[in-house]
Amino acid sequence: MREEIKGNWSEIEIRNVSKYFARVVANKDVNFTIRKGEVLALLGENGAGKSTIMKILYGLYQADEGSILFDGKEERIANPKDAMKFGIGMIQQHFSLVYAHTVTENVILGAMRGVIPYAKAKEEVESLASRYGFDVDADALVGDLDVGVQQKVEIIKALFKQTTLLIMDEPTAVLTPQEADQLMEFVRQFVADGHAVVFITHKMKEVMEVADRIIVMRDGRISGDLRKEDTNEAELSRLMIGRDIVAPAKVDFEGSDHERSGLVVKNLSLAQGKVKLLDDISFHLRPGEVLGIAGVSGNGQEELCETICGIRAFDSGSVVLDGVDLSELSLRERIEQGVGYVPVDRHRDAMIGSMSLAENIYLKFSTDGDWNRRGLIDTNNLRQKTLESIEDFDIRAPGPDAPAGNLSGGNQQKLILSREMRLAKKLLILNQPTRGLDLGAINNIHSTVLKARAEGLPVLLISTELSEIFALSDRIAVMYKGRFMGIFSPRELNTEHIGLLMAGIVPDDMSHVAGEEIRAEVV
Amino acid sequence: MNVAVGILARALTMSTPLLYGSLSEVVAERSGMMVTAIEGIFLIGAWGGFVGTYLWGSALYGILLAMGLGMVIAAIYAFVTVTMRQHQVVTGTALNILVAGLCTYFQRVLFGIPTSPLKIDRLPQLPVPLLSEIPVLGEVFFNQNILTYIMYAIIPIIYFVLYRTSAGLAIRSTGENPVASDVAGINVNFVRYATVLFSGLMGGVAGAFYSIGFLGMFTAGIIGGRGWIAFAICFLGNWHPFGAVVGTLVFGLAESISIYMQSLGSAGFLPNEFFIALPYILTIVLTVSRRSFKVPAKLGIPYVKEGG
Amino acid sequence: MGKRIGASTRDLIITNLVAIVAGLVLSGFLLLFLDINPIQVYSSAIKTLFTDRYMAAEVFLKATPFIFTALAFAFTYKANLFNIGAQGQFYLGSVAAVSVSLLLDGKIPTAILLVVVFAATLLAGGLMGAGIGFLKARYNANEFLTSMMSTYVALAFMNYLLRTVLKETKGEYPQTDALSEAAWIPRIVPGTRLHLGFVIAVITAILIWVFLYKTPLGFRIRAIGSNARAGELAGINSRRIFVIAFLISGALAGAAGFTEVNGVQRMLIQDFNPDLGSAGIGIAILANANPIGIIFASILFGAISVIGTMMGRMPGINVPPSIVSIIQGSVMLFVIAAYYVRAMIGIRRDKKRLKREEA
Amino acid sequence: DKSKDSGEKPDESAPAGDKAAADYKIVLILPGPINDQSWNATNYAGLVACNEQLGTNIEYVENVKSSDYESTFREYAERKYDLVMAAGTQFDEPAAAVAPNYPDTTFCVVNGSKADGNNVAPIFPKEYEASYLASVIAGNVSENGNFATIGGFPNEPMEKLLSVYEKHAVEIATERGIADAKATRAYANSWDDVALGKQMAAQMIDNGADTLFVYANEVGLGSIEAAKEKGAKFIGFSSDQNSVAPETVVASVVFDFETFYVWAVDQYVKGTLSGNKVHEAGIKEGIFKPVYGPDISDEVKTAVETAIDDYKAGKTDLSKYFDE
Ligand SMILES: Nc1ncnc2c1ncn2[C@@H]1O[C@H](COP(=O)(O)OP(=O)(O)OP(=O)(O)O)[C@@H](O)[C@H]1O
Ligand SMILES: Nc1ncnc2c1ncn2[C@@H]1O[C@H](COP(=O)(O)OP(=O)(O)OP(=O)(O)O)[C@@H](O)[C@H]1O
Ligand SMILES: [Mg+2]
Ligand SMILES: [Mg+2]
Repeated sequence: MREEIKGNWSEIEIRNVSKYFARVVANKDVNFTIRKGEVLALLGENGAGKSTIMKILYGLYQADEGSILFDGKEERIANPKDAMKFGIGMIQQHFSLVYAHTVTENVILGAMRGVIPYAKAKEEVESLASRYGFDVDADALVGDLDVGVQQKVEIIKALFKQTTLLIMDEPTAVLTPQEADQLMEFVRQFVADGHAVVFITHKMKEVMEVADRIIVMRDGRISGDLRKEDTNEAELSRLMIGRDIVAPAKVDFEGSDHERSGLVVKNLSLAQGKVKLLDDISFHLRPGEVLGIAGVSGNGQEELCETICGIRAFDSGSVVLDGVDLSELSLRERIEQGVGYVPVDRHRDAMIGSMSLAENIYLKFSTDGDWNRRGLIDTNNLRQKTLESIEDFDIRAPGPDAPAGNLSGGNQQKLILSREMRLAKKLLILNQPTRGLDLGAINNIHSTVLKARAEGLPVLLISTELSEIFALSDRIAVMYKGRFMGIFSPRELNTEHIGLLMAGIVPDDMSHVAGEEIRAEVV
Repeated sequence: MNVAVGILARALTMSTPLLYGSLSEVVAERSGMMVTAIEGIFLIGAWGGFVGTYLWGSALYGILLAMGLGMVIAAIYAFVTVTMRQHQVVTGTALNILVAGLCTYFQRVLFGIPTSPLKIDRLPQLPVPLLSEIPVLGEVFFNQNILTYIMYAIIPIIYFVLYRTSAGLAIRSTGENPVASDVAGINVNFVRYATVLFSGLMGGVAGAFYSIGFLGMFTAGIIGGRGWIAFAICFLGNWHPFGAVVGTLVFGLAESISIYMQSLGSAGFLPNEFFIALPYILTIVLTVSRRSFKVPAKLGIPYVKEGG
Repeated sequence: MGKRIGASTRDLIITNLVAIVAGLVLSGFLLLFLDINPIQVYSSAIKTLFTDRYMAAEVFLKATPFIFTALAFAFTYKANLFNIGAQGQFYLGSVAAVSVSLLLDGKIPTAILLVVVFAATLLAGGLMGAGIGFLKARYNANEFLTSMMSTYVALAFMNYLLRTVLKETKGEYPQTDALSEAAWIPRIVPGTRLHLGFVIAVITAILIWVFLYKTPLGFRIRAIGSNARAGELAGINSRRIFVIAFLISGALAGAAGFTEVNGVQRMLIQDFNPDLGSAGIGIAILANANPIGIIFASILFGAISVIGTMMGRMPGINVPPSIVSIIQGSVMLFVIAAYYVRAMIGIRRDKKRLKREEA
Repeated sequence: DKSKDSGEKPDESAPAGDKAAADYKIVLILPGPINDQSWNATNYAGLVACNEQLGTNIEYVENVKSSDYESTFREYAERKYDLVMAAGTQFDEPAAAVAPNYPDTTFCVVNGSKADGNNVAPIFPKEYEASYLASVIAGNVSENGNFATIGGFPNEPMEKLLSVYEKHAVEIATERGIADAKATRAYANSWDDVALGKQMAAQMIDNGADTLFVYANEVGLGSIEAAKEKGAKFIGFSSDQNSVAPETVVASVVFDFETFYVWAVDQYVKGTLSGNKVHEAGIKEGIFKPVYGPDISDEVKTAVETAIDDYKAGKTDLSKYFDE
C-alpha cells in the first residue's frame, strides 16, 4: 500500500522564518520562493543556515518565527510526514540510510503501510533505478555500497515517494567529477518533468552550472536572491563571504637538503576479504615536500593514513620513516616518534567534545614526561601551552578550559592541527583537513601546511578538493580502489585528466607519463 | 523416562514467562530501547496478576491488571528515557527499586498481615486433545496452561511483524538509525514509546505467569532476578525472535537440570551452589563465546532531534 | 561566562533539592493509605537525626559502604563502562575480609591486621572486576551482562564457603565465627557505631577524584570513556583501560566488604547487605558520577535509610519498611528527571539571551 | 520452681513481678516484614496473642537488616526497655555482644541457642520434636515409602529436624512392610524463592517421592503447589498449611507460636525467664499441635497421640535419630 501525495502546488513561499538554537541564530528573517520547473541553488559558507532552513521546510525542525505558504496558503509542517504529503523530499547532508538494511528496505521505509509485498517493492525500486539510469542492486546491503551508489539510493528513496520538490543538501561532496556531472544531468531532467529542485552547495561552479536562481545566505540571513543570468562568481563569492580572502603564496619545491630521508613506502598492500583496500602502493615523500593524494573518498585514502600511523596493520610491504621501520612500532610509539595525523572525521577520531581545549591538547601527550610532574598532570604547563596554541592558531575560544565541543568546526580543526603540529617532528598526515570549513578557516589551515613544509616536514595531504590539492601539493597522486593511478607533477595534470584518473581511467594522452612517474618513484 | 519428560516439561513451563520477557525485549531493543526496568515490570505484573485475580475473582482480570500496571511502569520508563532522553540503565535501576517498594507496600495496604498465604486459583493445565497424547512431546508441549499456548502464537506473530510489515521495518530502522526513520516520516519517539509499552504489556503477562500461572500466590521474592534473565536472553539470542526462543529454551533447560541435580540431594557430586550458579555461568560463557553480535547500532542511545 | 557557571551551579542545587523533596513528598503521600500522618513521622524522625548523636552517627555509618559501591559504579561510568556487579565484588571483598581476619587475628597487631585485611578486600574485589574487564577487552563480552551475572555467581560462591570452610565452629548456621576485638575497625565517635571506615571512604573518594582528574592514567580513562576511538587514535590502549578501570572499580566495591565486616557486622552471614550494589548506582547518578559529590549523595542515602528505620520503630505507628525503597527509588527518579529539567532551563535561558541580543 | 531458679543464680534483671504486664517495655525485633506470610508473620502473631492474653504492650520493629541487629538491640536497651525479643537464631551473636552493657534489660532470642549472661534468655522450640510428630504421620500415609524433604538452608537445627523426620518416617514405612523405603533431602538455599520451591518439589516427585516435607518459609508454599499438581502428599510444618491445599496437605504439625510466646512472656512477667539458660519448649509445653485433614485415618491420629504421650512420659529418645 502506498500513501497519497498532494504535490500539485506551483510555488512555496518561505516568509520571515527565524530559527534559534541555544547559542546560535541559525536563520533570521529568511524570505524566498521555490517554484516548480526551477532549480534553486542555496549557496553559503558553513553554518550559514542552509541546512536549517531546508530542514524547517521538511518538517525536521520547527521554526521559531515565520510561516510557510503553498500557493499563498499558509500550511503547518509539523514533521517530515506532513512535508511528504506536499511532495517534498529531502536528501540530507549526511546520508540517512540504514546500513544494515537492503536497498529496497531503505527505499520503502516510511512509504508503505501494513504487510510489505517485498517482491513487488523490489521490482518498483529496480524500475525506478533503471528509469534514471542508476546502476543499483535492490538486494544489496547499503553498508556494502560505495558512497556514490548510496547517493543514488537516497535519490531513489525520494523518487519512490513521488517527490515533486527534491531538496539536495550538498549532494556532490562525495562524488567524482563525472558522477557529479551525471547528477547534474539528473537534476535537469527532473526539473524538465515539471518538478522543482533545491540544490544546497558551497561550490560556485556547480551553482553556475545547474541553477536557475540563486539564494545566497550568510550568518543565517539572506544576502542575495539572484537569477543566474544576472550574476557572476565574483559577486556570489562576495555575497557569501562578505570580506576578502588572500590565498597564501607558495614557492616551488626545490628538493631538500635535509639529512633526513623522509617517508619511504614500498609495495604496501592491505586486503579485507577479497577487497584490496591498498594495492601495492609505493612512494617516497621527501622532507619539506607536500604529496597530495586526490581521489573520491573511500578509495583507500583513510586506510593509507591509518597504516602509516599504526592504527591498522598492513599485509605486506614496508613503511620506513627517516630510516626507522615503522611497522615495528606501535601506534603510541609512532606518535612519540613524531608522526602527526589529522583524520578526516575529527568528532569521531581526533577530539573529545566534552573535554576542554587543554585536555584535547594533552590527549596525545599523556605519556610524555615533559607534560607530567611527579605523577600528576602538569596543569600550569598545559595551560600555558594551550594558550600558546590559541594565540598561534587564532583559535576563537573562551579559554583553555572551555569544552572543545562548543567550538565551531573550523576552530576545532585549528585546535587539532595545533596539537598535531606540536607533535609532528618527522611527518604530518592530513586527511581532508578543510572538509566542511569556511574560507577563513581554510586559509588559516593552508598557511599552516605551508609553514610545516617550509620547516622541512614531509606532508602527506589527502583531499577530495582538487583546488586544495593543486594549491598545496608539490606532487599529486591519484588513488582509485586502493591503487595509485600514478604520481604527477601538478603541471602535468588538468581537471579532466584527474577526473578520469579518479574514476580509474587512464586518459590516452598520459598513460606513458603515469608509467614513468611510478617507475621513477620506486627507490 | 518419566524424569526426563518432567525435566523437559518444567523447562518449557519456566521458559514461558522468560520468553514473554525476552521477546518483548527483542522488539524494544530493535527500536533502540533497552528496557532495563524489566525486573520491576515482571514484579508488578506478578503483583497485579495476583491482586486482580484475588479481588475480582477471575484470572482474566488479573492478567489485565498485570498488563495495565506493566504498561504504567513502561510508560514512566519511556517518558524518562525517550522524552527526557535520560540514561536507560540508570532509569531502570531507579524504577526497579521503586517498584519493589511499591508492591510490598501496597500488598500490606490491601491485605494487611496474614499469617498464611493468600491463595488464588492457578490457571488450569489445559491438555490439548489428541496432541497431548503424543508420547513425550505431548506431555511437554501440549499439557500447559493458556499463557504457554498464547506464547506459541506470539512467536511467529512477532517474527512476522518485525520482518514482514512496515511497522517492523520502522522499528528495526529506528534502532539502527533513528535519523533515517525521522527523515522517512516516522515518528521516532512514537515508535520507541510503542515498543516500550508493548514490552510493559508482555512483561506484565510474564510476571502474572509467576503469580497466576505457576504459583497461585504472590510473595515479594517471586521474581528473584528472572526479569534480568529474560533481558540477558535477548542479548544471547542476538536480538532475533527465534534466537530468543532458542536462548530461552537453553536457559530453561539449564535451570531445570540444575534443579534436578539439586533434587538428588547428597547424590550430587558437585556442591549445590555450583548448580545454582550454573545458569549464570552459562550466560557468561555464551556472552564470551558468541563471536558476532548484531547489536542494533543505536541501542541505548537517546535520539536528540534538535539538540540545543 | 562566569555568570553562566554561577547560574548552572544554582540550577544544579535547586533542581536536585526539589527532586529530593519531591521524592520525600510522594512517598509521604503514600503513607496516607495506612492512615499515617507523614508530616508527623518525617518531622519526628528528622528531629531525632539532629538531636540523637547515636542516630546521627548511624547516617555516616550507613553512608560508608555506599560511598564505596557508588565510587565503583562511577569509576567505570567514567570509562563509559557499566559495572553493575558491585554487589558481587562486595561479597567477595567480605569473604576476603572475614577469612583474613579470622586467619590472622591475635597473631599480628590490629593496625597491621587491618591494613592487610583492607588490602585483601581490594584485591578480592579488584580481581573479580578485572576478570569482567578482561572478558570485555579480550572477547568484547558485554560488561553489563557479565557483571550482572557475576553477582549471582559470587553469591553462590559465598554461600558455598559459608556452608563449608568458613562455617562457624559451632557448626550450626551458615555463618562465620565472630571476629575478635583485635580485628575491629576502631570507632571514632564514642557511644556510637561510627568507625574509622567512614574516614577511609571519604579519603578514598578524594583520592579517586585526584586520580581521575589530575593523573595521566585517570585522564586516559576519562578520554576512553568520552570518546573511545579518539582515545585509541591518540595511542591509548583501550583494552588495558577496560581492565584497569574494572580492576579499580571492583577493588572499590570490595573495600565495602572491609568496612562492613570489620567495622559493622564483625562476622559474615548469609544475605548480607543485599542492596548495596543497586544503591551505589543510584548514588553515583545522584552525584553525576563525581567522587566528591558521591560523599554527599551517600550521606543523603544514609539519612534516608536511617530515617526509614526510625519511622519503622515509632511505637504504635510502625511505618512499613518498604517505604525506604519507595523513597530511594522516587528520589532517584526525580533526580534523573532533574538532569533534563536543568538542560531545558539552560537552553531556554540561552535562547532568551540570544533573542534579546538579536532584538 | 521460681525461687529455685533465682536462688541458684541471683539475677538482677529478672523482674520482681510486682509491675503489671502492661507496664513492661517490651519490643520484638523481626528480621523480615510482618506480612511475609511465614516466619515473621508467625512471630508477629505471637506478639499479638501476648498483648491480647497477657495484657502486655509489646512493640515491634520489622525488616531489620543484619548490619543493624546490634544497633537495634542497643537502641532499645538505651531506651530502657525491659525485654528485647528477637525472632531468629541470627540474633544470638549480636545479643551476646550487647547484653553485658545493659544488665537491666533482658535479651530473649526466639529460636536462640546461646545463653551466656545473666540477662540472656533465649527461648527455643525443639523443632525436631515437631518433625518427629510429622514423621509419624508421613510414615503412615506414604504409599511407596519414598520421602522427600527440602530445607531452606543447611544448618544444625535444620539438619537435626530433617534427620529425625527422615529416619523415623523410613522406620515406620519399613515396619509397614515397604522394603525399599527411603528419604531424599535437598536444600533450596533460599527462604523466599517460591518458584524454585515448586520446581524442586516437582522434580523430587518425578524422581519417585510420594510424600513431601518442606521447611523453608515461602519456598514451601511453592512446593505445596507442585504436590497438588502432581498428586503427592504434603506434610505441613510450622504453620497450618492444610488450608493452603486441603486435598494435598494431608496434615500439618503447627508450631503454636501464640502459645509459645505467651508461655515465654508470661514467664518473664512472673520473673522466671532467667538468664544463662536456653528455655526450651516442645511437645511437653504443648507448642506443637497436629492438625489433620479429612483423609487422615483414626489409626494415624491414634499413633500420633501415642507418640505424644510416650514422649511426654520420657519413653522416647530422639537423639538416636540425629546425625553425628
Ligand atoms: N541541532 C542543532 N543544534 C544546535 N545548533 C545547530 C543545530 N543544527 C545546526 N546548528 C547550528 O546552526 C547554524 C546553522 O547550521 P546549518 O547546518 O544550517 O548550516 P549550513 O549552512 O548547512 O552549514 P554547512 O555548510 O556546514 O552544512 C550553525 O551554527 C550550526 O552549528
Ligand atoms: N546537531 C547538533 N546538536 C547540538 N549541537 C550542535 C549540533 N550541530 C552543531 N552543534 C553545535 O553548534 C556549535 C557550532 O558548530 P557548527 O556546526 O556551527 O560548526 P561548523 O563550522 O558548521 O562545523 P561542522 O563542520 O562540524 O558542521 C557547536 O557548539 C556544536 O557543538
Ligand atoms: Mg555545519
Ligand atoms: Mg548544511
